[in-house]
Amino acid sequence: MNDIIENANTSDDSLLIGGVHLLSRLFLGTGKFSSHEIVPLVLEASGTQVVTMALRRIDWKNPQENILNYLPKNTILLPNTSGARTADEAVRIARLAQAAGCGNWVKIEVVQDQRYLLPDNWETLRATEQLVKEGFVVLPYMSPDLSAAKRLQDAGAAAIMPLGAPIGSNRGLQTKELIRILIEEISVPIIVDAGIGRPSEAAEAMEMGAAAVLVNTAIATAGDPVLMAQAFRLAVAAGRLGYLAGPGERRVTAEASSPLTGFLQEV
Amino acid sequence: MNDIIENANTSDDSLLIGGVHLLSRLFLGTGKFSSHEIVPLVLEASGTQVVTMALRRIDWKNPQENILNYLPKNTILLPNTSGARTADEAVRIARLAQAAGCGNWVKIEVVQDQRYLLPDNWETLRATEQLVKEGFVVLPYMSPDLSAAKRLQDAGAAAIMPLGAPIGSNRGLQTKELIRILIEEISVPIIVDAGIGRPSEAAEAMEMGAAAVLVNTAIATAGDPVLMAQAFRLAVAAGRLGYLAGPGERRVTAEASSPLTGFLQEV
Amino acid sequence: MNDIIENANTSDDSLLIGGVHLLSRLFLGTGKFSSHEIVPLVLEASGTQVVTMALRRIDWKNPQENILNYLPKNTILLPNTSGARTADEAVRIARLAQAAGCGNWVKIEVVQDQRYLLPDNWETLRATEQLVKEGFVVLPYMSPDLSAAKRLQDAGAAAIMPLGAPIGSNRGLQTKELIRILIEEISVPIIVDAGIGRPSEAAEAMEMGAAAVLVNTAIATAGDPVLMAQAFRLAVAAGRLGYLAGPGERRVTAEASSPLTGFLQEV
Amino acid sequence: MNDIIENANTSDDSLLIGGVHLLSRLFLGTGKFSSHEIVPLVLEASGTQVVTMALRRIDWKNPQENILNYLPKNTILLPNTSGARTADEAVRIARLAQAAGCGNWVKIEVVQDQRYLLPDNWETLRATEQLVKEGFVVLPYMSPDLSAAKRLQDAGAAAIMPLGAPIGSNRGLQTKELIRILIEEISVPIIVDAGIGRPSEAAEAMEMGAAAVLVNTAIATAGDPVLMAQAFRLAVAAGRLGYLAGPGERRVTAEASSPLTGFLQEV
Amino acid sequence: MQIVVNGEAQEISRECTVFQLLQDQAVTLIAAVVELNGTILKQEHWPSTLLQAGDRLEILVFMGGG
Amino acid sequence: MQIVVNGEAQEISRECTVFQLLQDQAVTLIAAVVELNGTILKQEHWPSTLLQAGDRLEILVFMGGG
Amino acid sequence: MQIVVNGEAQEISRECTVFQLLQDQAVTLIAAVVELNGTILKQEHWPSTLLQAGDRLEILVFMGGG
Amino acid sequence: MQIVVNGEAQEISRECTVFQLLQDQAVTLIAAVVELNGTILKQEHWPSTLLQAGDRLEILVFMGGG
Repeated sequence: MNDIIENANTSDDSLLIGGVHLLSRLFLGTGKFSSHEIVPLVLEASGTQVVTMALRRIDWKNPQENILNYLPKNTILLPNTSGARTADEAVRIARLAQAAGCGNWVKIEVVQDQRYLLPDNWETLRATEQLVKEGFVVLPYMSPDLSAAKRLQDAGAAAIMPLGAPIGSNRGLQTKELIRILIEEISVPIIVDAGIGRPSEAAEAMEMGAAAVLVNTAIATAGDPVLMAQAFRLAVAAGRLGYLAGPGERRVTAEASSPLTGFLQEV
Repeated sequence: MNDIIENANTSDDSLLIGGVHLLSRLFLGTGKFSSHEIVPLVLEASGTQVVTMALRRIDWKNPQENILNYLPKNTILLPNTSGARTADEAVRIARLAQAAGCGNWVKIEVVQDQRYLLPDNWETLRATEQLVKEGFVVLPYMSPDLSAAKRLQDAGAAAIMPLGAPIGSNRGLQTKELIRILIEEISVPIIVDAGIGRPSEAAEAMEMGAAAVLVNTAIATAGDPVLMAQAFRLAVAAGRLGYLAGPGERRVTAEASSPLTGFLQEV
Repeated sequence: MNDIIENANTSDDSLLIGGVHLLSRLFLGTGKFSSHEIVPLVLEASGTQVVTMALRRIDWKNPQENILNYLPKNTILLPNTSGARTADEAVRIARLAQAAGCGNWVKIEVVQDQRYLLPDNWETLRATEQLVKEGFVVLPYMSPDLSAAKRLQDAGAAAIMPLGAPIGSNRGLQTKELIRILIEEISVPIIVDAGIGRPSEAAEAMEMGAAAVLVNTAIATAGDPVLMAQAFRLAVAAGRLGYLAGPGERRVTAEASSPLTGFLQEV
Repeated sequence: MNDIIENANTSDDSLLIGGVHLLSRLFLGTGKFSSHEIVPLVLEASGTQVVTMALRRIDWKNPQENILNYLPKNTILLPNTSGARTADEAVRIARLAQAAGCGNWVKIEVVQDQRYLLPDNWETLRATEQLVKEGFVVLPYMSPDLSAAKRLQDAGAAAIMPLGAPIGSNRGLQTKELIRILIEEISVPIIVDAGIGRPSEAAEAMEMGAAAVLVNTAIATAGDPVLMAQAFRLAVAAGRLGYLAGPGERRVTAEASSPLTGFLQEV
Repeated sequence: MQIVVNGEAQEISRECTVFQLLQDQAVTLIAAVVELNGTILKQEHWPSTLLQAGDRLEILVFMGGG
Repeated sequence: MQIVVNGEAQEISRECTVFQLLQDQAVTLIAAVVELNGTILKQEHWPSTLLQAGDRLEILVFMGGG
Repeated sequence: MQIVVNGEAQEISRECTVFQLLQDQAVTLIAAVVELNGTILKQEHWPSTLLQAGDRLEILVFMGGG
Repeated sequence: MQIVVNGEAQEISRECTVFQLLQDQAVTLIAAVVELNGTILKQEHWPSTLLQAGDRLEILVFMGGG
């Protein structure tokens, strides 16, 4: 198999973001896992190189472990700004994360809607503009809309992360048509974030030409998260290879796989 | 990666058909390739163990090469009965194939409809009954219908191969609901044959609990068949692992991946 | 509105079955209603001309009312053979229904599977052959499969009634692709029976070229069955008109509805 | 039928926009028709009360007829701002249209993207804010996004018009999930504009709870536009009634429509 | 005297016609279908048909169905 | 005397009113919208409005649109 | 002497074995399947099998198929 | 002496450094992020930073997130 994943992961086909050549196109979230201990096993199985986490006030009465202590040293940290309802709050979280030694990558996540946790494209754009100025590598989570994506791109976003379905819904590519258009019209990498619930959905996103996918709930809520992480690793590589290989035409009617001459009809 | 494919392919998870423990759940068709020479490269890349081919009258004026000469020795041969319009013709082809040293596996394919190449479940059942009596390992290609599948199972079919969409259409799991029911209600392995056009579709079939998939056109008509064969190899393993891992629940609304307590709201 | 429904229901566009020109293409089932009393109101609202019912042993201790007493005199009765597990039982029910003065129309329904209530195409064919011989107008409920539909047609079925989804599931046209092919390849009327849960799904079936639809659960389980019956009446007429009007092409990209010259660009 | 459409169109169920109680929930566009002469016939058949048109420089060399001369006096005019690439251009068009005696309704349409004609939600918001201040009844065409819709609502939009698919594509409700969320979370009427290509798709939008639909290409490019207009009239009424009637539950497995006791099993 | 109605043994008085039997259960009012020893018994023959010991009677009715 | 109509320079006779200009093109019959030097010119003022050299005239019309 | 190969009449010399016939077409190299008068003829018997006038020969080969 | 930790008033002894405060809660072990009166306080400055009455301290930590 190695050679195969090579094909998918050689530097020839690496994904360039923030000056880094990524070989894995599977980003992982670390939320909702049953314990901190399982996280490194999941990351290992997934082959991911980019991992997201959140920043929160410590529970002063009984302080919990810091998730960072469970992340392999070589992983790229992608702190998110979850909890932020405005651009200003997102900017503040980004700065704190950087100060905490997380590096300069940040996933912008600005949400007011508490039912579907849909991002606010306006505040997301404002936060992106500010943080790009401050030298961050900004990956905004957004509601798929071409005009918003173009503005984020113009603002200097390193990649655009449209949602496939509401966070944690495991409902896959509900916004497929809009994502397809973003992939076609936007030049920075499109990373499908939120909603992907099955390996096949990750593969489909990659076949459509997505640069990568970010998965969390689908793995964290699986019966066997480590096995599911492996599944997504293979699915993302499969979808990418399928995209590179160039799928055949779809046809309404049938086209014989075997020679159409009957067997002994002529007799 | 090897360890991962192990997980998918250990004997613990092998697929038992005709007394053989298969480690690969990807069956391959050999039709429509640009040349015989590419076939062994595709098979190698796919990791398949079961390969289909067709039997036809030789072109007496300029005899073409026999496809068998291009198949690795250790592959299981699954000659199909394409060209047959009746059970009797299918039985005759099966016997000839066996006499030709192809072993005793056979894919029953009885078709009258020339537009969609949809199989005739009645003739398919008759051919299955006869060939099972003669000791063949019979894998009938069929139009997904529970009553037909139950009869094929009772007749001794080693596996049932419902179509996802018309042969060569590359349109995927158009009959998903009926296949889902077959997987639930039929105890012999369900192998999705025909129609699968994308790696993601193969992965989805496996996630649904299909035992394997048979792919031909999707690989043969790809821009780079060898790369596409690799893509399907990974996709089938991914879908199988996803099935074994147990996917999480789908939800209408969102479920936060990050702690829902706001960031510094309390201030 | 009348003129519109005229267009959909004029004899020019009537549906000919068993020598009768039907103006309404909505068949109704009478099961699952909260009371007998609501049935005539629903039928009236639906504008239906063909109604199904079932035959059962009377509850000898406390005999219930006969549904027939609630059906308008001019409706065509289409007794089903529900409860039958074999062709013989179906034939017996058909004869009893006819003897009971229900006329000579019958909906063949032969089911063994108790989980999805999927019909047995084999037994259905046998019953169809026998009852056609006896002069019945036979409408077989079947699992969509081209080879089975062709046999039913050859056996003299007056129409073919493939399922869209399991009975009572309200899940619509899950078998759309197979139904589309039946409409294309079969010359007798195709009537989509079972599964339709929304007016829009009935309209879609008609747009595809279905001759009619049979609806029961979607109306019986609606919050307001009479209003839902009206909705289906309009939806079936809408879908039929859409089919007759000839829908426009689907396009991947946009095509301006307004003149593409900018407004004052030239300034 | 009249009574039925009554049910759908009584003032009890009228749609209130800009102080007007609309009985028809089908808005019509007037673009792409083969001739001006057919337009009044289509409007008549559709039963619409609200009609859109565009404003353009006259072709000075050979002046064409004004579409207004073909619209029944009692229709509400909804001039669009197509051709506008910025909020300012949209505002200018709106003012000219009003000055031309079109009343004070306006459909905001601001587009830069020429391939998919997707609206610019930012410029659309700015134009909406300005025109509401000037007393217009503003109906913005927008790319479905909750944060944009909330801002448009707060800005005083009389209704929100998200696209189902690119203008003129006839591909239906590609953005279904986002529209579903808008209907749930936004209090002003949601009118699905653009993309609807089949009567069944209009019915589905209404069943989802859309307040109305705006259709143009589907009717203008139909083989028989007048017949298709009738089809959409019925479909919109059907979908609305279906929504009001309250559809039944969807189920994975079957639920018998006929009594489940076998026929004579007990014998 | 014993007969079998819808699969269950039942004791009835001598000289009882099908019509009388059904009338006792008010079944006459609801247009039932009657099968006597495996053959349909038309409604007009109910009054004139005397039940015999051991007769097998099936009484069926139409119910709502899809 | 020169004016600009819909962005194109055009030579017209002196003493020409907007109404006359439009009449020559039969535009008067089709309910056009007229903008004179950036401001709307109501239809009732067309006859009384004399065109001046350098006037910028926009003549617009409603077309089918979605 | 005439035989029928794959449905077409063909003239061959006397004393011709199946092996020789196939060799002439280089078919021997490509593992074909041979049916002689309706029954399979194993490859090992090709050299020893003399063709008779009127023999019906089917020569089949495996091709790519799905 | 009173300070505010994560929005809640808290009584602490004089001469207490940030490091000591955190140590009491074993927070020193878990790589927390500290904001003192609105500005980040680097870890190396914890031991040398004496808390003043009225200081507003925010102590944050990274948690699993998507």
